[in-house]
Amino acid sequence: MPTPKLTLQNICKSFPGVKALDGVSLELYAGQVTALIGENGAGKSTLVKVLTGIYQPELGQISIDGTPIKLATAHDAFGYGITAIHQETVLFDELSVAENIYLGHAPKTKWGTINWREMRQAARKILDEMGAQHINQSTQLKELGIANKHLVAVARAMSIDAQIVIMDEPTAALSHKEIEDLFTLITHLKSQGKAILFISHKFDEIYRIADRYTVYRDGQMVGSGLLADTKQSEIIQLMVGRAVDQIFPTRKTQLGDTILKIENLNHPTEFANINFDLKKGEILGFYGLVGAGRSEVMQALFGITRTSSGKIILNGKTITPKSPADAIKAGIVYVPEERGTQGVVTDMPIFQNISLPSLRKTSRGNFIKMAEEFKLAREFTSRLDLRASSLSQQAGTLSGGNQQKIVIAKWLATNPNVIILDEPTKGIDIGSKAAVHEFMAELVEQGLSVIMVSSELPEIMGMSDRIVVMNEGHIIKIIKNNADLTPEKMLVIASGMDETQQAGDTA
Amino acid sequence: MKNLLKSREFWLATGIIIIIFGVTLRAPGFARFANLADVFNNTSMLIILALGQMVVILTRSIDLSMAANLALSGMIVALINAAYPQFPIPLLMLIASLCGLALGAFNGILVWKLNIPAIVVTLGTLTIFRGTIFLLAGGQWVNASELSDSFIQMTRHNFLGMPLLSWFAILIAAAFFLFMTRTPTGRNLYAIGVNPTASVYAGINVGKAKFISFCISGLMSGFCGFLWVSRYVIGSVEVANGYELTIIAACVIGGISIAGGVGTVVGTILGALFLGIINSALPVINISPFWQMAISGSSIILAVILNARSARNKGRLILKQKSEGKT
Amino acid sequence: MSDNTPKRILPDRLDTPLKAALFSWPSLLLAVTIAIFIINSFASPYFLSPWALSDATFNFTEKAIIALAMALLIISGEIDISVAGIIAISSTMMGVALQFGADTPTLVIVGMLTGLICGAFNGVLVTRLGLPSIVVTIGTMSLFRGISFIILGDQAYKGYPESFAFFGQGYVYWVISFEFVLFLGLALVYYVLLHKTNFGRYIYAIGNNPIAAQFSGVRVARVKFVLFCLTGIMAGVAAVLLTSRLGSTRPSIARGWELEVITMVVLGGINILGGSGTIQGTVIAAFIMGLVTFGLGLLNVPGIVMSIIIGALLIGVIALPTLLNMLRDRLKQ
Amino acid sequence: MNILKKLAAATALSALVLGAAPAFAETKIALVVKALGNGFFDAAAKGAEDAAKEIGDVTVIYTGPTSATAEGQIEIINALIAQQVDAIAISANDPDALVPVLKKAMSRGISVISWDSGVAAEGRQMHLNPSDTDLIGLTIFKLAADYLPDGGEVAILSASSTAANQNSWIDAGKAILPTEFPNITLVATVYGDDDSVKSTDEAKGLIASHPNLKAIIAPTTVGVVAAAQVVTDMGLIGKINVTGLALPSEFKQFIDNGSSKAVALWNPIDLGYSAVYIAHALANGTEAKPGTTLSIGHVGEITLDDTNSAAMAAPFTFDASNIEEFSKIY
Repeated sequence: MPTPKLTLQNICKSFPGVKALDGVSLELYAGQVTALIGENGAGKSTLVKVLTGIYQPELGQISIDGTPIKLATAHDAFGYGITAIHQETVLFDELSVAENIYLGHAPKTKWGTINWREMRQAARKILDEMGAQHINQSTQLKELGIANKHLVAVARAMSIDAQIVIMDEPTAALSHKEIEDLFTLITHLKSQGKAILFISHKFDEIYRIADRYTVYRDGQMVGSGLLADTKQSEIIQLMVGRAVDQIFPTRKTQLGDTILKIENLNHPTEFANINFDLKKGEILGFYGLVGAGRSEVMQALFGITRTSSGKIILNGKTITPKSPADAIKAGIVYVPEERGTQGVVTDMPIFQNISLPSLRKTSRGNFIKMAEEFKLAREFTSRLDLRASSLSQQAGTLSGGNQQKIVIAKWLATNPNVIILDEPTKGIDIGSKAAVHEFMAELVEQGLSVIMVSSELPEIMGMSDRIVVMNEGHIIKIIKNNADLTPEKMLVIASGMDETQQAGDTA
Repeated sequence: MKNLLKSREFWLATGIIIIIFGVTLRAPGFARFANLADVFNNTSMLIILALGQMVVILTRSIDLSMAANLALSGMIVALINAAYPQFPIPLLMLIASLCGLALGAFNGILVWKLNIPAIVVTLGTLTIFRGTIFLLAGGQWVNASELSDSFIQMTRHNFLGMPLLSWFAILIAAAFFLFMTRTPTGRNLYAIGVNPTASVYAGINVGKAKFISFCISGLMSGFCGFLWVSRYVIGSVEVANGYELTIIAACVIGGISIAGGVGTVVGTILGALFLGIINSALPVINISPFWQMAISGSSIILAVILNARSARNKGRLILKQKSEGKT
Repeated sequence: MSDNTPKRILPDRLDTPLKAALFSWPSLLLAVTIAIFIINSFASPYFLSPWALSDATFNFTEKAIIALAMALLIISGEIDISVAGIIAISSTMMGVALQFGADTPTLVIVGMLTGLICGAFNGVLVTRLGLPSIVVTIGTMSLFRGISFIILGDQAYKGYPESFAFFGQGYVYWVISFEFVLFLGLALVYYVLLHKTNFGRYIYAIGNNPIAAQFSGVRVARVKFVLFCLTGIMAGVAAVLLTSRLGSTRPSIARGWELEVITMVVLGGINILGGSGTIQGTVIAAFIMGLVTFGLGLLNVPGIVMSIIIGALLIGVIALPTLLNMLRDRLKQ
Repeated sequence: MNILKKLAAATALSALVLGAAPAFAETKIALVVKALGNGFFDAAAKGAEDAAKEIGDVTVIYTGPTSATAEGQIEIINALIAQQVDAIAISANDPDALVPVLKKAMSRGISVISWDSGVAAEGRQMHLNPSDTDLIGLTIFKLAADYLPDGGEVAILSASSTAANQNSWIDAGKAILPTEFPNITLVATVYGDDDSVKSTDEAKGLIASHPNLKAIIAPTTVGVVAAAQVVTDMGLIGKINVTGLALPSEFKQFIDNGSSKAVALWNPIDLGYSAVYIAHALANGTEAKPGTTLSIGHVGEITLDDTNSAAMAAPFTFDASNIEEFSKIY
């Protein structure tokens, strides 16, 4: 057994009210890919921040080649050859590609100034080696698409000759073709003897590219080993702490009349020819890759994005929501993907968050009646089983799951017809996740209609009555969810009918 | 070529040339080199100050205390000069610069260590600096007869056909150009303005970079304090009163985005020159100077509108990506 | 899961409202005000005279009236640097109206209407074109005052009707001036608007998180537009009062007031980044600035020296919570 | 009402306890100037102190805003009213804007005079002109004309556009221009707001826009220095003559270097001295009405005209022959 390149032992890191990492360890080996697996909130991103010197752990030891090191700043991590490629690219839009690659360690002239010519040449060389001939080193980063930005991030990792490369969900926003390119690149990095930490939700990818795995759950390490020796079901068992098939609630589906009909909706740059309908009591799943245009369609329904043509027919009446306020009035509400920035107002108390869209109802003649607000908040927080110390607690001090409950409570209080949930369980813990799913089931049983956007295949397949698959701004197919539908089929459809791609083995 | 046509600097420069051309049609003397050199000389201090402000705005802060800092640093050297006329002038220049640097560092520390918004810090220090001048000088002005001749001549010496003041501006502009494009620190300042989060990941200390930017704006204010006293031959509480907003205006016209991260040294210089030329062109073409304020106000609004148009968020461009993929 | 666990009912609050009020920003400011009041009455024998106190109010009421609207604007995350420019143009328009023989009510309407139009102009630029308000209003600041200069040049408008003088010079009862009563009345209106109405709640929501507010159905652009208009109208009101008090109009009127108004608002505990603050705080801050200025004025200390105190107060009160936190952390370790 | 009465009582009490109340007979005279720090007004303050010493039992409060604005002066006057000064002598930044507050002062029993730069008649009891307005108007143009035998273009760089004294001198000068100096053309009047920078920029503007300019007349001590400095810097000594009203101590170097042939001024020390004398007389019961003659110590006496104004001596001219001597005095 080789000695690990990087070892983490007994790392602890806590935030007010949360123990994000509770004595976890991790080993990375040169020339191998280790997959870090865990649900959202398991502590993966905290670990990445510890490794990159953004967070300092309270306890524990980090060593490289057996020598203990300290990562006090991001610069230190840089110095030890640790680099991270993040899921949301953290790069600089206004700077050139070459500069993004070399910021902080640019080649210098003898005067100590930046040698632009050498920097551009070096960037060119790295990009060429990576097979990214199509990226011009002098263009501004903002001109590039998401996949190309990822390549720039990888180039940055290569440029510092990092021995330890962390990839935090690098494939989340990529197409299958682009993922293939990335895998080729990872293989290339492996052959150079780099130790790679690969964080992903997608088991097919993990089994294709990784050699080892480490599983975290609720801030603790619950298992690790060689992937070749372990079945996927065992890993999932470790990850969620129970058998998978229990996650989704069973419900009786009783579809009513069509409540919402979308006809030929178009947007100049984001989506085209969108047609679908939604029935009373239905959960309609929207599946596709990140950047497929799902959120954009939803935001058009919610009045945020203006469409160029098309019809939105709600209860038989054509509506043209010009703002969220219009949409809410019509009875369409939206639980956004970005909870922290779009969902809750973090510095306002819980009850004010819940009453915000319903203020007209809780006030008299525009004058606030706080007793009514509290009454409304009490009713809906108890329905959703919100965990907080009081209704006056700031929304931002709650966990992701509880914040999500606030957002849902806020919308239920408006008594909507259609509720759109955009990645409703992204970044929340298992318990809240199940509660959200259960609550969705409850809602449709009461006759509400739900549109659920999700990138998680199990969630889509476990919850939806029908599934709309989107790719590159178009609806590819609308599928009825029944026993015949397998994850493999779904993946093939979502990849844009690219039959040559084989999905990995699934449980 | 396409890039050139897209750049703000190109359009701003074109605008300036058109104005010069237009004014020259009515007043032929305007485009003479001597006159243009004079306009440049008049704008020198605004250029230096705007460059200092640019660095601060790039890091998503703002420095309202520059003019007050300038006045205080200027008063200190004016008082020294009045009391000790033999005191070497280069040393005075250094003292003014260091004084400005110290005041800027004070702003920077408050922003960095106490995390107070820059606008609040500098709003506070702006009044503190002004008040301190009054206390220091006991309410008196330092006027022409009290200042030594060598001090007054410092900005006026002619060197290769231009006053030293112009040369200072040129040298400082060149230094800024090198600093912002060629040094790691300069690039870091851009980076933290573009994306503070990403900067932390890239190992840049955001608070410290802001501190540095305030030190730079302070240094420029202090140096201009020296120049101001020498040029206008006066030290008083009222020196450069209200000038802080003119400095910011020059930056904005020059295409510096108040949201940080966007803007260039050349743009800033052009922004300052634009104001300088408007300033000197109006009396020449017999437009009442009373128009000047409204014109510069309109230019600011116009500049912001144009900058905002070019920087508009374009969304994900999902459909376009597809068409790109096919070709 | 929710079937077998009992549903919990959350308490409304943990703290009593009284306890919260006692440790709030306005309470701290109020303590400062009382301290300044006591110091002043010891420092100068003239301070505690009713007429002196009445005169003192004239120094800050006009600025404070603008500060009320500015407070709302800043809570919503925007700012208006052009208020002093609006005063100049409003006053000038009143002067123009006077040349056409306008009577007192018309003058007041012209002043306020000009303010409204200027505010709406700012509002359109910020909300329709999506421009940063700090830069836009630096531009309109010059534009508005510039128009005054174009119209008036080196001239002045004077000869306002006798009845017009009441607004800036009249007394409602004994030493209680009209300006002061108007300020207190407007303060009450703004208090109710910000703290007791849906509109006020929207302002806080927008200031804390404009996107989440918009996603919650708040018409963000409309609210902000209204706030710019309100600020414009208040600047117009201030222009009426100031013009009446000066009895004449010059284009240089109220120069430099914008920073004083903003200082008042920030000192009042309103977060310059938006989202928090109260009208009570702003009102008390206005009194603090008025009292410090007047108290030192009685000792014939020039205004510029007082600004040191105001500046230090401004930084000090903002830094205080951070400093206390740092101290607490150090003590913990 | 009740509370206010208590407050009033407290006032009296605190006054007694602190013993800060002024001695009964003392007359408090406030000398309010356009802006603090200005050499001209500092000299006037010196004269005021001299007068106070001579009269005895007089305290002079020398005060003013830091920037020359009417609003700044109003705040100061409010504070002076509260201090119950006996008289206010003001050199006003704006003839109209100060009227209401000065009226208030008079209604509270404070004597108000204006000096140097006046306020409108209803805002003061009398105005002390440093010199005869027509005479100053004549002098400033004559200073320019004397050195322009062949005539030519001249321009005026004034203080603020709202300064009453400068405006009246310029108007007086313009009125006599066609008859007295027919070959002199006044091409422009610009305003430097008594701000060095603005004055400098305006002077440059004048020179740039009027290539044939022969003289700049600056009837303000701030503007004249700025203009002379500009002429010196641009190497136009001998081509453009700067003249106007200047303080000898501040202006000496420009007479010496030739950028100015001659300037004029009255004695600011005497002006401050006289203002205090008159204010004291009015505060102690003398009524100011047309025809009243007031004694002003060693300066002599003045008689009020129809507008309740009085003028002091004719302006005195400084040139190369005497500037050395006077620059040591003021």
